[in-house]
Amino acid sequence: MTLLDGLLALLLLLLAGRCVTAASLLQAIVAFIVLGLLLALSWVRLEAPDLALAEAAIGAGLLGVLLLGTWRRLPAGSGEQETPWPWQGSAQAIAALGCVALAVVLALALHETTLGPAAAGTAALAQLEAAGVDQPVTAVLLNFRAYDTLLEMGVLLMTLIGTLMLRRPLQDGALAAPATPLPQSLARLFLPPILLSGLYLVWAGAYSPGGAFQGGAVLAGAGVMLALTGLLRGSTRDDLPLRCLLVLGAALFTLSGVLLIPLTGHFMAYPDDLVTPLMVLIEFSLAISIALSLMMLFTGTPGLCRTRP
Amino acid sequence: MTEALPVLLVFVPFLAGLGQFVLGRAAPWCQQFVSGLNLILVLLLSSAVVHGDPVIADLGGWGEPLAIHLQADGLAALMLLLTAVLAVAVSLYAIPAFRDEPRPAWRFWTLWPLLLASLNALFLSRDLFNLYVTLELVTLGAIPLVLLAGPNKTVDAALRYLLFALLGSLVYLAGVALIYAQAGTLDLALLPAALPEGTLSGPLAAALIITGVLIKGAILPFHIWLPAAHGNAPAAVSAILSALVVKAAIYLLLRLWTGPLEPLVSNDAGQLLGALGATAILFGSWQAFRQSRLKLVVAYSTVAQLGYMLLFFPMAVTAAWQGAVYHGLAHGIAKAALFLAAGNILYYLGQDRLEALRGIDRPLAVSLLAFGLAGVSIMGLPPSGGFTAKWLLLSASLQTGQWWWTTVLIAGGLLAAGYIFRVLRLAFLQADDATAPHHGPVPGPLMAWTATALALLALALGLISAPLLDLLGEMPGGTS
Amino acid sequence: MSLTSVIASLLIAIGTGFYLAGTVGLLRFPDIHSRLHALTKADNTGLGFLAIGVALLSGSLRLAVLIALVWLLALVAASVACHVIARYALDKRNTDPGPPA
Amino acid sequence: MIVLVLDVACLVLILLLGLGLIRVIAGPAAADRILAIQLSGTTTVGLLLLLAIRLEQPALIHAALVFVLFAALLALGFVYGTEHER
Amino acid sequence: MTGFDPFALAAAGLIAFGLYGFCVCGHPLRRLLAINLVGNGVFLALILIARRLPDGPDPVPHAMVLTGIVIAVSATAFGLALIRRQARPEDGGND
Repeated sequence: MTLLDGLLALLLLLLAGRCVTAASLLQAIVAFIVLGLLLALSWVRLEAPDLALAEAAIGAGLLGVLLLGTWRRLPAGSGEQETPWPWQGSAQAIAALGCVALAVVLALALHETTLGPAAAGTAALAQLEAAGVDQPVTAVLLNFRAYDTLLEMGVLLMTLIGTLMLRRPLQDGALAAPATPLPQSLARLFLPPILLSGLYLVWAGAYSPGGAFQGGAVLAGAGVMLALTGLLRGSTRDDLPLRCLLVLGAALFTLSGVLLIPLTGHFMAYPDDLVTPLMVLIEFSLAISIALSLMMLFTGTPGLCRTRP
Repeated sequence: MTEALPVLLVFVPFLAGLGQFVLGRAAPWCQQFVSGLNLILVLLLSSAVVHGDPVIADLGGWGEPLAIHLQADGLAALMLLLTAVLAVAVSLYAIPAFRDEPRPAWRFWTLWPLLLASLNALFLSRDLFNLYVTLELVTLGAIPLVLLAGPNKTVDAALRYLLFALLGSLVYLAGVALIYAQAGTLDLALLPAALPEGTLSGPLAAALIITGVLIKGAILPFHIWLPAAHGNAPAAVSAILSALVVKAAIYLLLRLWTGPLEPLVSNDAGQLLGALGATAILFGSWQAFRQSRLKLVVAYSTVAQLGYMLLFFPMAVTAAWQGAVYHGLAHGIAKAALFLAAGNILYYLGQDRLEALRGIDRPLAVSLLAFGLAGVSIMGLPPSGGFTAKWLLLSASLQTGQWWWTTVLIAGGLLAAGYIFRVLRLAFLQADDATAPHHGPVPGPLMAWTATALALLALALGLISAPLLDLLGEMPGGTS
Repeated sequence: MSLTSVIASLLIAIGTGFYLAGTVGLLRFPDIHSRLHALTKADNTGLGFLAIGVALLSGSLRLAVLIALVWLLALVAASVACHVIARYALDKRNTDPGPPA
Repeated sequence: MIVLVLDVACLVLILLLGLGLIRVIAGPAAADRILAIQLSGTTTVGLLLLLAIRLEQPALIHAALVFVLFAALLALGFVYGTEHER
Repeated sequence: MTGFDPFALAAAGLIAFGLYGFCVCGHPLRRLLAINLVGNGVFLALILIARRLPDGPDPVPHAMVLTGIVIAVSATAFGLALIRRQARPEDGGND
């Protein structure tokens, strides 16, 4: 298995180098996507299956789809390795030297820190009983350090608003529906199992790898599949229910944190007998908001509607 | 009771932003209420801080190595105060400024309370990773605000801003990872004791964190994203960006340098930062002098003025500490006034090329007054807040025997006088009738007087420095 | 070593062999459509054998069903993917750099 | 014994992943590269199934499911893009 | 510790390649990819750091990575929207 690790690390480095130096933009993007896959595998090897799930779904999957979609809309030939400026040769050499030096120091530092205290982590594992969920990562995300997760939902909302501001007017009829019916019918067929597995991942987050982010990403993937096959499309009309669902996770999270202060004395603390149902409720509402946000980051439109056949 | 204040400071504006998003149309009055409430909460918090120990809120009640804490000490209280005052002014200013554009207005009134919440969260945070999240919140709230001036015009600036901001925060995060690896905790209060000495990763982590923050704060080699972003955003947004958003990064540097990074950094690193600051002062001022657009003059002035705050690091005595923080306050208020005044001029002229300024002294007398008064503080003339700050820095440089910073301070002041007077001179020149262009409406009293009020406040800061410096207190961990 | 594990090992070995064939095909075949053909070998058959072997080793019905689901989904996904890629290649016949305008 | 088989199979698959990268790099057409992504995806799914048994982490089968879904999405995303914006 | 963890090398290499790419690449999409490389390197490093606890991996860095991934991806999606807009500014639609 050490050999496997070594090979994985080697491939990671190769792909990273390729991603930076590839001649065409598409090559760089493809190298990046495959890098994401390998990264997820490495994280499996490093005892982080939750994160492998997240990386596969969000980091390599959704981001890969977005990258490829962006590539398609760039003018032909953009992003080729540019003609160098006169001083670029030496500048590149200096940058390369600096980065090699940094890599050596970083590797040494990481090597040096392979043993050390982890007070916070130990405390997290010790207090897991009280957190309301069995999965340590979920406990940290939703309970011990819930504040970070809440602010992260703010980040998601603000990038979504920013993306929507960049929208161009929609042109009706510009939808390039797939020329063959196969993807559409298979997407219809496979929507229920994908939705189910997404919901299962959210639910499973309480006791096994999974959680709001992974499940939300799978749900978003289902939505992206519908959008890509033309079953669902963006619309210019943004409606109230959709906006409510987008802020549902953050709002519920904040409100439960604030409203329970009289019971617990601390913001974002949960009373013992309510903690498990609250965690599940918050996890599902977060997953809904995350799924919709990621999907709309993909479509770039303020609304969604079904395509009339 | 006071423990609830930090929590409320973050979540009142946060929930207001969410509510505004759900509402789906602009509701400026809600924001006036929120910024007013925010100011009241900050005043309550400051009075609690000035009378005793820092106010601490333990989120989730999980105790020390694990939970995230919010903490308000003197430094945080001062920055919160600055934010709250500017929030009131900018919120008022934005009512008329965004009145005619319903959809951008909705976005502004959604993003602005969220950004306010993010800034409050950043100033209150006592956790290294939480600081990373708040840093991201602040920039990702700021960039869409830049886009409000029209996506086609600002997309380049926003993209460059985003790329640098993302890189900066990831470099910072790399440092945080190394710190966690050594200390096993992210709590700023526990870190100094928990960090082992004599490791390789310690200084490396410090270097990464400082570099990341410098990128976010647009300090000299990384300043190239700032002028375009600040120069093209709507005036109200430019004021927020220059006065608060970049300052948040410098604030973080001050906080970390005197806190967890203190055992890791050497005096040489301080000198290096000071040199960067000095170069930023001279280069930024010189660039400001050479610009041909008013808002770019003001934006480059920000590049320069941020440099003064870096002069704390080589000296590291209480006078320098007070000077740097006070400079942050004075510059924040004066720069917001400058940007709002420049926004008024842009509103009237429809453009901000310097040649077009001729003859605007009559219709825009109040805004020009604001520009001039704020300029006094930027130049550092008495009795302004800028003067107090520079005086403190000056005495620190004499106290530590590092006289060379004195020359930088004086040269920076002279250059600032140069670019401020260049603008004012043009504005008071007679317009030749031939060039009289088409003018927009004269900005209303709300727009003109918020700018002037801020400028007057910037002047008054020189007179009311005693209670504020009292609130700030001594340099943490300092001996002198 | 039990009979199950021998069979499972054999199945896994066969599956890996199909993967090998698929990869070599992807590398050696001259044009995109024959490469697609090679790819489906790995996708459908290789993963299939591998899945059956792993399901035998898992020793639980729930996991076996889940593994079967993975394989079924992979079959469909691969056929959709290859279908659209083949059509794309037919339509565009484009060569590398530059996205379609 | 069975551990050895699994280990060898994992190693072979990762080597094949590496070999497949040649197609990622060499192209020549855009579709070839996407094809290489597909193959990497399928190989990764196989690897995950093997690792799920080898490391006794049944959760990895879920990860494999997610991989399958997103590998197909990548192909769709490449061919159709988000066409309806323009 | 006997030898170098290969993943430590990979994490350092990813960060360094990313920084190099950010320095030398001109196209914003390439810079965005380079930034994501740095991010992936940092996440890998965090996961390595999480392995030091004797009883199971440390959940705190894992939570940090999950938060970091979501932030990085949403910011990258926003960046991609900016790049698309920059590439075709003439389509109007100033809203």
